Amino acid sequence: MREAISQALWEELERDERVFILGEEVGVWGGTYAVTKGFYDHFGPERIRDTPIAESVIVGAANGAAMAGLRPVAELMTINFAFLAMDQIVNHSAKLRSMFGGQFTVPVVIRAVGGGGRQLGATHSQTPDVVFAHFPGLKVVAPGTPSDAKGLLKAAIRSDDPVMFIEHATLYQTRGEVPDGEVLEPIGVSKVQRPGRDVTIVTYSKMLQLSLQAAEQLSGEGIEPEVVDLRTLRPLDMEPVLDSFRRTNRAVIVEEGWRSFGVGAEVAARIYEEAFDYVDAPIGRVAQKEVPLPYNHRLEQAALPQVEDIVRAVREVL
Amino acid sequence: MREAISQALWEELERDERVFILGEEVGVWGGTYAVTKGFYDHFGPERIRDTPIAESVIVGAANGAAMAGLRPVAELMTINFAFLAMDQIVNHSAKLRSMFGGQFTVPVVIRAVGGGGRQLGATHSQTPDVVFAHFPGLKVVAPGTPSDAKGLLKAAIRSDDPVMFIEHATLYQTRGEVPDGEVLEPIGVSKVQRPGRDVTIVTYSKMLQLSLQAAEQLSGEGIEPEVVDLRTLRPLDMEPVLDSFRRTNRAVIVEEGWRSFGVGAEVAARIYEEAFDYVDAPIGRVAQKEVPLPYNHRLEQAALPQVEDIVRAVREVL
Amino acid sequence: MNRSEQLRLYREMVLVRRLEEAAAALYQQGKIGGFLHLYIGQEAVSTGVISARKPQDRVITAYRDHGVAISCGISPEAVLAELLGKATGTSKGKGGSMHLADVSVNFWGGHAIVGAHLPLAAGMALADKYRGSDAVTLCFFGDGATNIGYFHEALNLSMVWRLPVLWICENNLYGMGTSVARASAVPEIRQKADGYGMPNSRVDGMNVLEVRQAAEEALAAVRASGPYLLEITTYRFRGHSMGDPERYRTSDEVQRWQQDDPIGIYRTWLTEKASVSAKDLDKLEAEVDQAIEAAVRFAEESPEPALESLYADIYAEGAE
Amino acid sequence: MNRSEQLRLYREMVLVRRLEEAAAALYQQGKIGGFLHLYIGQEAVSTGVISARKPQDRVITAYRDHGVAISCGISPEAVLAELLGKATGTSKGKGGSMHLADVSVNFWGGHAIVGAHLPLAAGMALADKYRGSDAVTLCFFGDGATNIGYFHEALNLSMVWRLPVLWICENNLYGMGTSVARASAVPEIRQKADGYGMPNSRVDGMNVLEVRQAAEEALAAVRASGPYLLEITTYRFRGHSMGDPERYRTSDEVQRWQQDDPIGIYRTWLTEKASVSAKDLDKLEAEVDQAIEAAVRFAEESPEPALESLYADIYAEGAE
Ligand SMILES: Cc1ncc(C[n+]2csc(CCOP(=O)(O)OP(=O)(O)O)c2C)c(N)n1
Ligand SMILES: Cc1ncc(C[n+]2csc(CCOP(=O)(O)OP(=O)(O)O)c2C)c(N)n1
Ligand SMILES: [Mg+2]
Ligand SMILES: [Mg+2]
Repeated sequence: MREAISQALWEELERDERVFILGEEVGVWGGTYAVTKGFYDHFGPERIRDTPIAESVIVGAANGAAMAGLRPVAELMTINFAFLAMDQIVNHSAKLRSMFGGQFTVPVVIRAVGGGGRQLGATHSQTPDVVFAHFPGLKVVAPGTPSDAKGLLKAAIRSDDPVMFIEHATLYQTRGEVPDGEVLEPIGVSKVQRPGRDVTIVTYSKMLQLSLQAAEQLSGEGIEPEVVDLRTLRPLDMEPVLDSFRRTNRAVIVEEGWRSFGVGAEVAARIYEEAFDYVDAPIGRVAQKEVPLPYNHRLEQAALPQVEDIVRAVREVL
Repeated sequence: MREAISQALWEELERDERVFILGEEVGVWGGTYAVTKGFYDHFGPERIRDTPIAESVIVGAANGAAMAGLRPVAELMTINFAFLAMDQIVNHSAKLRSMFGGQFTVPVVIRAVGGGGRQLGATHSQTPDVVFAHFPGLKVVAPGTPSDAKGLLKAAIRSDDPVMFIEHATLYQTRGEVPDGEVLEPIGVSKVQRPGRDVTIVTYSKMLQLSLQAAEQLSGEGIEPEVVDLRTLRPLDMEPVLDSFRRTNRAVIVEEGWRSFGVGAEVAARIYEEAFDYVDAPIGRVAQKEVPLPYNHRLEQAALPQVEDIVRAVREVL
Repeated sequence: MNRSEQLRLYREMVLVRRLEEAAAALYQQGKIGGFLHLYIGQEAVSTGVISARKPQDRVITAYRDHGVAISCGISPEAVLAELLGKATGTSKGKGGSMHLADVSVNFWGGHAIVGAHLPLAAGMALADKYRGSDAVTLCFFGDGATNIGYFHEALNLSMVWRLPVLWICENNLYGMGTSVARASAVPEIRQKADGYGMPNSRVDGMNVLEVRQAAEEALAAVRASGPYLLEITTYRFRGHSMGDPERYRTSDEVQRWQQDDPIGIYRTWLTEKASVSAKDLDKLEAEVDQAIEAAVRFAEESPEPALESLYADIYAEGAE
Repeated sequence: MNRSEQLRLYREMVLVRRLEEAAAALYQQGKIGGFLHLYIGQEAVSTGVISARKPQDRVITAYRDHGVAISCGISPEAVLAELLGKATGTSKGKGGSMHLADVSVNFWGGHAIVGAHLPLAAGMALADKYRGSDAVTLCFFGDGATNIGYFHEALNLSMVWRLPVLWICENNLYGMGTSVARASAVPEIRQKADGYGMPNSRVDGMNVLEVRQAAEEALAAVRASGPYLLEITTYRFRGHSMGDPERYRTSDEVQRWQQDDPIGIYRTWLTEKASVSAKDLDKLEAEVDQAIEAAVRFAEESPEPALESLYADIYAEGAE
């Protein structure tokens, strides 16, 4: 997935002069996750801008540059640091347009790497995607496959709206078909990543991969889950979820973040609201245990959703 | 409610030398909402500390003072500014204890005034309570009556855990019985504020008042809603909600914040999970329209939940 | 400065004063909601500084934005209509007093979160530099805003990247009820520039001519070599916003400052040093009174935004 | 400084060096997860500064915290056990390398969010002042941390409230791959103190004796009159963390600095100026090697935290 994201950035930088990247270590270092490796030498310091460690001016300057007609891609080294830029993201990126009656356009992309599982401790391992999805005015994208990552990032850069683009650190190694060149995926469209008939697994980002593994395992037992990937959390496209659910009448929602007030709650509530008569069993939720993630490997893994948790949850709703 | 909160603060300051208040305009000005009027003259500048406009050091210094054994009450002039202190709240107040294996105790109270309806514009009118409730390590309290405000604030100040205490700006005028002196309400306990039998209305904070009005109106038509006040969003006490729901089999959840990924989604999901066999109709959600709140009065009111919306939602689930 | 320009500045200051007085009256009548922060006493700042900008120079400020809006060339009609939340307001009634803006005159808002617009200014300046334009971004903020992290991050970045920003601190001695002495480690805001090795100066904000000249010099410095911090000392004659108990200052202090009324000072200069007749100035003031009356009428008679506009202008593409 | 204290400082620096080498090896063996930031090259800073503190003085730092932890008196056993995520670690295996702490020796952590612990330091100092104690809070942070808003808000507040904090910047020339010149508006961090009117000084962090003396003077200044910014120039001989490609600096540069090895410099001083025999120092180093070996064994043999501890220590009262 790393290459897919690099390609998307590279191609958009080549395509549109107004596109530039700013963030910590995006230039000389080549990106903490090597996503922008080689960019600095090719595009130069004006377009690949290393910044001081100052998240609120990184996002704030990106907002300002976007208002003035550029198309900044601001990189937050991890989504955990987005909390230092929270006011710029939720009070400015999200509101500058409507608050001034539509005078301002803020085509900013905020790339943020999130997720747990690397023993980075409680402040560096969060998956708080839902928090950003709560704010109207933002678009929140979180791809689960390399080709979606490429297509959605290119779409995000071309979008005239502010997009929070959430990547998962442990997905960079993920391999997958990526069509070269012009790959564009629409923002705000969920997608069936695995057809099935017995149960609908709704998920996104890293958990898509675990859900697909769980589906394979279940398929061995003759259970065929359909896996729907949300891909975008705001706007949330429920149609493919509902279509699937009306056929399976059972669902499990899988997210990496904490369960309470998480993504699964909204998805479940909407399924009940919009497909009440199709519900055959309580909808299951698989999510992170409600604890700040510990450093210790065993404890951290015990807190994170595992394939077995998904398998078990599916069995429970059947 | 203003007096109830003032009393709670005053009494705790008198009771415990370690308690002090810091924030913008809490001293000489007497509190932007006059909550700490007269405190500065009585308790002096050491205990009623006016700060520069710098939310992250207000909460951060409060965290540090709490670690060192004091019991700070940090006031954020409005909850909208909590986004400038977000890292201190969710990465520090919430995590300092567990991340260091329980060595630190962080008895901080963060008072924040929230809510819309006063034509303050999109950045100054938010009700983002759910965002804070998502983080384990925090306790999030949001009272809806004066006596609860007093009892819960006193409990929050005495609690050894970090408490985000959310007040609603348009509730300060609310009148209500407040027992003098030692009023203590337990954090993490929901409460039936109006007994009923036909439908369960689950709500909290300002929306409790509107829900009670809606209930009165419905009662006139022979419909008797039971109104359950969550009072605390984390930890979320579902028992009184479930007890009520098992009797009424119908529920409407009312919150002031945005609907998507809001409080109502979690409450609805838990009711379905824990009382599935008692569900007679889809659970209703009443919430804010998904727009940054506009300044214009009519538009703002159109976006905020109204008594009629609650009445309509109740009729729909019956 | 020629005679007509001299008179234009005077007219502008009087226009802002009358506009604010009209706004205060409309607020008392309950026609304006939310917060209302008046610019009375600070008129020489926006008038003097902005008279020195070129058309391509961007302007951005905080929520105390009526004077800056007028100085940028927004009509009193559009300002008052926004204050009344009307569809004809600068922001279609969605922003209110704190969120005036008009891109067509290069005024990028009114922003209500203290300090948050400083990074926006840095970003706009970056865009101009990126495109090779010689435009400068003029960023106004208060003394209270210099203690928040945004100030530090934005000023530091502006130096590291040599961004064409003129940082303008309107030091009116208080952030709400907190005096500079109680909130800032240094008594003069300009001293903070030393921490960034940034050129700076301090000027009397009650004298529009001195303000204008200081702004001209500062703008030249920015165009030549990058960011500059201009501290302008001034005073707000009214409370922080409507309904300020003003426990933090004495009426004596306020009265002493009112003797330095920027309009009075400039009027004296015009009559004594520029041989403008008092009669001409009175006539001009009478015209301004009429203009404001007309603007109030326009605002009051303007339509409310349609209910459907609730969902308008949130996203550029698609909606939810 | 008497002989035994002179040797104690030497032993401490060597202990930190060996500890870090052991940690690097354990990381290579895959026994340490997450990020590992080594202190090698900076030993004279924590050793010199903390040797000047009184027991009641609090210490807090960022994630590059092993040296500071050892200097505060935490055992290598407890440090290495934490790095291995064991129940016997300083933080019961919940914090890891970046989150060492031990309240019993007044060490308040290891904090991984750049700049976030500066407000915590201000708050702890406030608590001491509030109680009338004469304790000082020593707050260590990197050069890169001085460009973030936290630094500004915390230093300003510390001056306004005259808090007993010694702000200590470990300027190792880089924040990850970004040099001070590319991230900071001023070349010397101490210059930032001017923006707060804060007394300050700059000292060579490769010379433990100079560091110790500068710290003694700075601590006296804080106890006498409030906050002080001490800049200590140093250099990390290893990458920012394990697996740093180090594209941002040349090996020449690293080698030049390694000639200023703080341990080597001090060893020379001890043998040439303090007539300590090389034999004694070698003996002492051998003891340290054994101490570290024992500590590694302890850490490796220590038990993992029990799975039930997952829900422990999140709240002081009740759980969810
Ligand atoms: C981040 C933030 N904190 C607090 C407030 C509340 N507030 C609005 S104006 C103000 C005072 C600002 O003072 P100053 O910067 O000097 O501007 P002035 O009002 O004097 O023009 C405060 C504290 C806010 N709007 N934003
Ligand atoms: C708010 C925040 N932004 C970014 C990071 C990622 N990060 C970790 S260390 C570091 C560099 C800090 O440099 P410096 O303060 O000089 O300390 P040093 O590593 O040199 O000791 C960065 C950018 C972080 N941990 N927190
Ligand atoms: Mg001011
Ligand atoms: Mg450094």
